[in-house]
Amino acid sequence: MDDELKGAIRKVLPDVDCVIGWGPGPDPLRSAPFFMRKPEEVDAFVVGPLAVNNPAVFLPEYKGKKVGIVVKGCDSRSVVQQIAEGLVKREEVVIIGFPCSGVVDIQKIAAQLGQDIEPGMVTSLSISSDKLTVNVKDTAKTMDMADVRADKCASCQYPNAVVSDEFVGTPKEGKTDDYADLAAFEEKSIDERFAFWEQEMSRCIRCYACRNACPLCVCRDHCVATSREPHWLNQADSTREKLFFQLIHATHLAGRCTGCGECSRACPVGIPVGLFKRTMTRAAARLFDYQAGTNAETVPPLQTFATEEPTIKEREW
Amino acid sequence: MPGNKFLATADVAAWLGELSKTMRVFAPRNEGQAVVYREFDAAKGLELRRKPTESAKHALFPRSEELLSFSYLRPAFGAPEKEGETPSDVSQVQVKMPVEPMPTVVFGMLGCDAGSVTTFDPIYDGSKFKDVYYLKKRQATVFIVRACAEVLSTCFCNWVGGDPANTKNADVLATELSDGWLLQPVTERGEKALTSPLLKDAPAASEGQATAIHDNARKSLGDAPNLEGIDAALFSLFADNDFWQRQSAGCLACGTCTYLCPTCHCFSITDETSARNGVRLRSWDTCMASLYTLEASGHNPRSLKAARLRNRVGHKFAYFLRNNDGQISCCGCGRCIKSCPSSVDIRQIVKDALVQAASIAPPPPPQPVAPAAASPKPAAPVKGKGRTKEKANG
Amino acid sequence: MSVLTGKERRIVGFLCNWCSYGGADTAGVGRFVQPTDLRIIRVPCSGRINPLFIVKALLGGADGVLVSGCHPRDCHYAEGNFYARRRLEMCKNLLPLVGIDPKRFEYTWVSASEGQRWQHVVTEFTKQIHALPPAPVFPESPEIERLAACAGE
Amino acid sequence: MADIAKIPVYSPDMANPYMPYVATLKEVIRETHNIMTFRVVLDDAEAMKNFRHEPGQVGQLSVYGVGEATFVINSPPTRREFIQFSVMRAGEVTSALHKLKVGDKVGVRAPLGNHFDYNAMKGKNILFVGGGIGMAPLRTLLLYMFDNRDDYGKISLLYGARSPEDMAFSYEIEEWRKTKNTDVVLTIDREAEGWKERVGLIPNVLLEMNPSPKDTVAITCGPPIMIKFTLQALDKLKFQPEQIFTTLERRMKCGIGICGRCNIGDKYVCVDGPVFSYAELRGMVDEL
Amino acid sequence: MRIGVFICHCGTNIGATVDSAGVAENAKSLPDVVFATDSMYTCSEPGQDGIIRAISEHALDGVVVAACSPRMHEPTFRRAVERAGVNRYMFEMANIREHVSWIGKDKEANSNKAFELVRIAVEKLRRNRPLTPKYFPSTKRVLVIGGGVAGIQAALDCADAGIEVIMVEREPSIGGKMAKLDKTFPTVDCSSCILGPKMVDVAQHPKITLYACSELESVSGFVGNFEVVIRRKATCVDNTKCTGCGLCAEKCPSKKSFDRFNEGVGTTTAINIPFPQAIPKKAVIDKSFCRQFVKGKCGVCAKVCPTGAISYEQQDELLTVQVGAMVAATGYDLVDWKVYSEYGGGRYPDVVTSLQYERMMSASGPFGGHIKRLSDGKEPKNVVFIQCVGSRDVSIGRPYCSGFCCMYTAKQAILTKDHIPDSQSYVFYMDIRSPGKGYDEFTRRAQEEYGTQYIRGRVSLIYPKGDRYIVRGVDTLAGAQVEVEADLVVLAVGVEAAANSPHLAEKLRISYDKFGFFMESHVKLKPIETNTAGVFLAGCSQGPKDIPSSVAMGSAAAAKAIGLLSKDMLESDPQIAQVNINRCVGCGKCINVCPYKAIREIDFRGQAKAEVIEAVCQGCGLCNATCPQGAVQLSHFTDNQILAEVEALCRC
Repeated sequence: MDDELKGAIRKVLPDVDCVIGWGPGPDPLRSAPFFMRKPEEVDAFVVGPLAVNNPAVFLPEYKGKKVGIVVKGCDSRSVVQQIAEGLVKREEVVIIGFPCSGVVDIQKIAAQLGQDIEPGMVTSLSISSDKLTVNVKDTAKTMDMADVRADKCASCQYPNAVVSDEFVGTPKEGKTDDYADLAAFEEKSIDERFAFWEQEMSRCIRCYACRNACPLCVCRDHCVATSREPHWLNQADSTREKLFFQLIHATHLAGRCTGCGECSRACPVGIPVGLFKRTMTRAAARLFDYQAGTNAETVPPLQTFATEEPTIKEREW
Repeated sequence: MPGNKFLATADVAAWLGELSKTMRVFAPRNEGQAVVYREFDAAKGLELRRKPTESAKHALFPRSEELLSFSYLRPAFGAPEKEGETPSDVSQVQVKMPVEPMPTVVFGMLGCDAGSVTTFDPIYDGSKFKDVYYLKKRQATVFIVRACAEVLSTCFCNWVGGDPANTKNADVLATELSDGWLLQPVTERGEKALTSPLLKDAPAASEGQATAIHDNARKSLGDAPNLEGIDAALFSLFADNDFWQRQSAGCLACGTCTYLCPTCHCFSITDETSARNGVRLRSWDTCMASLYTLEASGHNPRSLKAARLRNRVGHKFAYFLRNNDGQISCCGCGRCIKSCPSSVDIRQIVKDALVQAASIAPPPPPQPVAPAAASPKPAAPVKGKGRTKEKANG
Repeated sequence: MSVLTGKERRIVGFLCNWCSYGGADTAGVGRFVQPTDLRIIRVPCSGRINPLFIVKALLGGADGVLVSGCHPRDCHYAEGNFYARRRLEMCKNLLPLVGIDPKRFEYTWVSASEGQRWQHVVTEFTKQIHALPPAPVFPESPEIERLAACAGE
Repeated sequence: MADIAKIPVYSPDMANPYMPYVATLKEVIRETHNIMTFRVVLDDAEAMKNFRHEPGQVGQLSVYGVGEATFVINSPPTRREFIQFSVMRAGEVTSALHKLKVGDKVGVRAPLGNHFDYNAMKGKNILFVGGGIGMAPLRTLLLYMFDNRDDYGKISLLYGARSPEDMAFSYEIEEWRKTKNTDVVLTIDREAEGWKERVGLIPNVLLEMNPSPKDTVAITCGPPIMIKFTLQALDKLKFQPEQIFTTLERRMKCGIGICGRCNIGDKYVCVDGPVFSYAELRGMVDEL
Repeated sequence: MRIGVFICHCGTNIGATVDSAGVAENAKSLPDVVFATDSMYTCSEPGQDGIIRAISEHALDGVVVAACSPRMHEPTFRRAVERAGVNRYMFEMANIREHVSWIGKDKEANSNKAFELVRIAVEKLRRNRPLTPKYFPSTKRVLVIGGGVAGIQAALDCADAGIEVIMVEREPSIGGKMAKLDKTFPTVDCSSCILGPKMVDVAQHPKITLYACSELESVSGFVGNFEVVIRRKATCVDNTKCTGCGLCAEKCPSKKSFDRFNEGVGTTTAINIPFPQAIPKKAVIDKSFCRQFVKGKCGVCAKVCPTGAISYEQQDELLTVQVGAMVAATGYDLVDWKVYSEYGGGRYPDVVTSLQYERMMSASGPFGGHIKRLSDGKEPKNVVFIQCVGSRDVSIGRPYCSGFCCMYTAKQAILTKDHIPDSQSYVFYMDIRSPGKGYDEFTRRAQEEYGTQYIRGRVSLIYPKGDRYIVRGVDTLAGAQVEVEADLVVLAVGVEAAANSPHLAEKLRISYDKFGFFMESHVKLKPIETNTAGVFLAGCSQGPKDIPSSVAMGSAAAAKAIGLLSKDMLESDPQIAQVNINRCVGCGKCINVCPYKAIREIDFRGQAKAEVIEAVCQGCGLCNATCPQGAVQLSHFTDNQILAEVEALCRC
């Protein structure tokens, strides 16, 4: 499939400023976003379980230019949502899709490696359809793909690009999303949840990688996180302010999040910030039967309304 | 060596517990999927093998701290006022300094983390201005550096004059041996810190064992490339927008690199108030954020992330050198690479810059010119391989 | 000078100017006795209410937040409360995740003529908040915490 | 070259350079619809007595509770009874300053930064090019030179603003014009009723004026975009980079070379500037 | 800032349960407060003077008054501070009466709460900015919705003042309920004789355009510049051609059509002119009875029409008009009395409504002024009137008094005697409410001169007995059950808001109560205004009222509209949204949600940005709550202001 995809990229290349995909990363376990301008650069294109990043995050930067983008199913939803919200123009993007079998979660690989081996010690790796083998120094360690695949992939409904101009490969069957992750979290009592976040957020360094990795954060340089007018947050290092930022992000993404999971992945200190958005996504699905990023013609549910809302069960007084 | 101590693995927690009775003890521990420096809590464990996700700089340079506090005083109500005069109840403000820092020990920080203080000192302990908040903490903090037995693929301290067993700025060097820790005092302050009865005199052979571990780590770092002329190269590429745009294409402009970086030392100052009271806070800031340079008028000298990445790399590998006798302000810990959500690799940028600069006709390097009035220091030429030197004058 | 210790809880109300604020006025005019805990912040429309105001209040130590607007279809601004309904409902879904009891936040519709309904809503909601323990407070940084000392003394 | 040791440096208490002097607002002058001039006096009488600054140096003014911002001290060094700042309303701090009343308290950290080397300019012709609030730092030097008029050659001033209403210090301009061997050219961006002076953007008017670079020092200050184009115009007029000086503004926080944000390449505006020769900035104009 | 705080006692209204002086003393601790005091009646002249004096003495630039509801006196105090040279938006009110002193007796808790309300007012005020209104031109045209007597009066008064009027009437003719009445109380003069000329005036007035058979489709815009879409329903008759000759109705073969005007008393033709004095006097086809539509063929009227005015293909027409103000005068409808099974629930032909009875008595009605029973055409001798059918009845959700039934029942009893001198009328009543000029005398006359028997009590059952009806009730004064044999029973059916009133209210963006009556701005002081500027109320749309009150209210609404439009320029409320162009990223979310289309996208140096159209923005703040980066801020209710209020409440 790699070669077919490379062919598709080369085909698209003459019409676009660049094609965004994945290329070699700084270590064997990671790829990096890759911006291909010349045909010879396409050789280094990487796809597969290491194609973790969501390239859609870069698209709005290229507004006014035509670009190509290689997308996993989840990435394509971000693109669709960007189009729906006018952040990206459909005619300015050439979408190359392929059937995705899931990507790895480096933290899960770390867990498999055990306490004494860090992912940074891995010298090389090989991947077969359901196994991943890493070499650390002179020893090899093989793990089941299922054990290291990102959580979002386990409930992936759209393994194929939702919209594409070029599609390479045979579409895959999607799974259903039963929000098992939320259900698991909700085993905790209200007080336990409070304590959980108090602990987790105390680690936050306010780097805003979660925000900047989000393909649907539109404000970018004008985020309220650091503004004084409006002054929602102070800059003191407190869990309250840090948690509040997560709630801002979740609120702003309510009904818009496409579930790419980049916020959680980007977090350098491993805070599961995706849970906030997942909660909003589930609510949007239940209340408004809305799934962001599946149809560029729809309006996000919080930017519209219905005069009757049968699914909203208001409190009786 | 006399003064070397041995701490049995089983006694580590007890010793830290003992220290924390009189001092603030920072030590790395696992939290979630990260390794972070926290105040020591025996119940929450220690992590002395994996590399800490964050640097230990917050021991000296907290994420936020109070610079001063103030209160607007209640006006004197009912004070008689003369006709036609400005009312006498004008605002009165009272300004206070914050509290003194606690004596602190950072246990188990990495060599690169300690090396980074070399970047902080000339800035915060400058010839003109002294940052008292930093200095007081600096004076009150003992660094116990843990030598690296393993290195990661993102480690490159040897490129920038660092070492897996770096002792620069360290007070004690700690090396994990098979059954415990060899603690080698580096400074007098370090020696004084090693007085607990839990610490035994180290067996003679331990020093050799430690050296072997150090050498092994050094070896696994591989060879460092020659970074000579990197500052000139970066200056010559200052206006090469295409170069910087390519380098920054994948950058998300978040603050992960700078906040995890042991040498990044920029901050913002903001006032927060409640009713009549307020504080002036200093908090970490990042040059990767657009807001960092955004002016009130809306003008932004570094509005593009390309310019901001240029500034980060430039600061570490060119600007700081010019003002600080060739000192590179990167300690090679590799955190910015390891934790970058977009896998931006500063090593690659530096290497590319050297190649790119060599490929274009070398422009006249910016000459030290007659400054308008007074440039505090003439730009110093880069010396050697950017290896760290003792601070020139202090 | 804080909320009366042991007697009151901190309850913040956001009321639209046209309906619910008027309803609360009508309740006053009718001398419909209510608990004293609630403090009302007047906004032009329930659509003006950013759900984050609610979150901010609840994270900051409010024990309860009550939002009230015009009845659906009666919005002075035609559509504001329709948007508000969706946003507030989403907000209600978010709170429990963070460890904030969703019972701490309610929204409802009270028209300017419904003084009695307002009395009922306030009384019920205040009861509901009193039935819960005081709200947990997410820690502020110590620097900011010091500011929280009561005004100016 | 100026003697480094003689540059006055802010030192209310060398123990803590972040701690401002508490000062009182003594006079407020409305210059234009968005520019106000503030005259402040340090509450510590001793500090006020000892306060000295050089033309071009800046200070950090703070409104406690809102924050600090940097402004040039634009009272001439010879005036010792107050410290003057002219402030254009743009952001949070400047808006808060504009709301202050006489008698209100502010924080002052001054003087900071370097200054114009007026000694090195002696005997030369001086060309000032000021745009909008950028006139404030130039004015300090201008007044200094007027006080020592015979030390300098011809003084030309090109001062531009958006409109006549935006022209600060308008009440002084006639005085300036009357000073011997001094040329004042005023310009506004667009035609306005009753305006009898030049109309046009500063760099264009500068080219029309066609000043000779011979024995001349050009000093410019204004909004970044104006500085950029003025530098280009001076280039065209064959001014050498060493003949051109500018004084820069930048988003600053600490003002003492620590917080990091005001750098242009390896130069920190707060400690290496705000006065720079074009020669020092060449190649980095992009970051102005 | 220099803030002054004034705590009102409002006599004992506040002072009895709030320690106003204590609150004032505490207020001195609040930031920027340099003056605080309490006063007995802050809104009174000395009270206002006190504020003005304090502003000058203490150089105040902001004022907080803690008193009654801002909905009551905010404008008063704003004017006061403005007189003292302070911008009127540098003023805040804390509502310590309606929201504090009147709803609790605990003085400690009240005083504490009052202080906190003052605290949030101060914190908000500290972030207020002076605002200045903008001025914009208005359309000098008034829309009157409803052509009953209230609407007619409003229209004529406006038109006489030289303002163009557009009148929209749902029915084929104006005249409303009054046109159906036989005589009016208490003078017993002929209803159509006094209303008719006014209807003609409407038709003939050069400034009035009348659209009958029309309804309001939608409203957009705002005070001074409403854009109204009117739906002109197809009547199948071209009004420009129809002369009202009535030939079509004469020839129409469908003679069993429901007669709406006559309240179903008798029948009419499928094409008809509702009544001889109808304005406009144009024929209308009732499609549900017209053979052309029911059976698909007929065409008689088209054939006989001398002017060829019949057009079966006619479609509804939408018409857009610009108006500056609107008067809602949509009147009332009768409560559905058929829910009362004890009155037969509609099964007994000789149990009729009061309005039907009007038509039965009317000389121009179907019986030509001879009262006869619907069942057998016999003249009734015993007539029983039952009052409060659907009024003052909590069990059917109509707890209010319909106001004028007592009077018309008396009138109908009198008229019955006039029509049928040997008849006997009985009135079952709960109370007799006759508080108008000459009203009580009138009800007495019904009893004393006309021998009407008033029985205080409710009727529990009506049942037929032979060709008569037994009306069983209680005489609560006598404490005995009574039964009256009746030939005819007339129900004084209560009134409710005209059908679809809530729907119209939604279009007009005004409030309505749970019975559908439109809400006035203030029960006592602003009975004509609504909460939507430029929309005024007249007649029964606001609540039950009799003819003189309706006429008075019509004139009042006209006065309000004339007053509004007499100014060349209208002042806009400056509490509108503003875009910080430096923060705006042009994502367009605000544009999506704005209910007024008051935000547009502009190009600013090559970037998309939002821009508020100031004259269109109504200040709801929806955009502000939508903008993720807070680039749009609603002046006077900015994020920072509300956040400061929240913080003030949480941090204390």
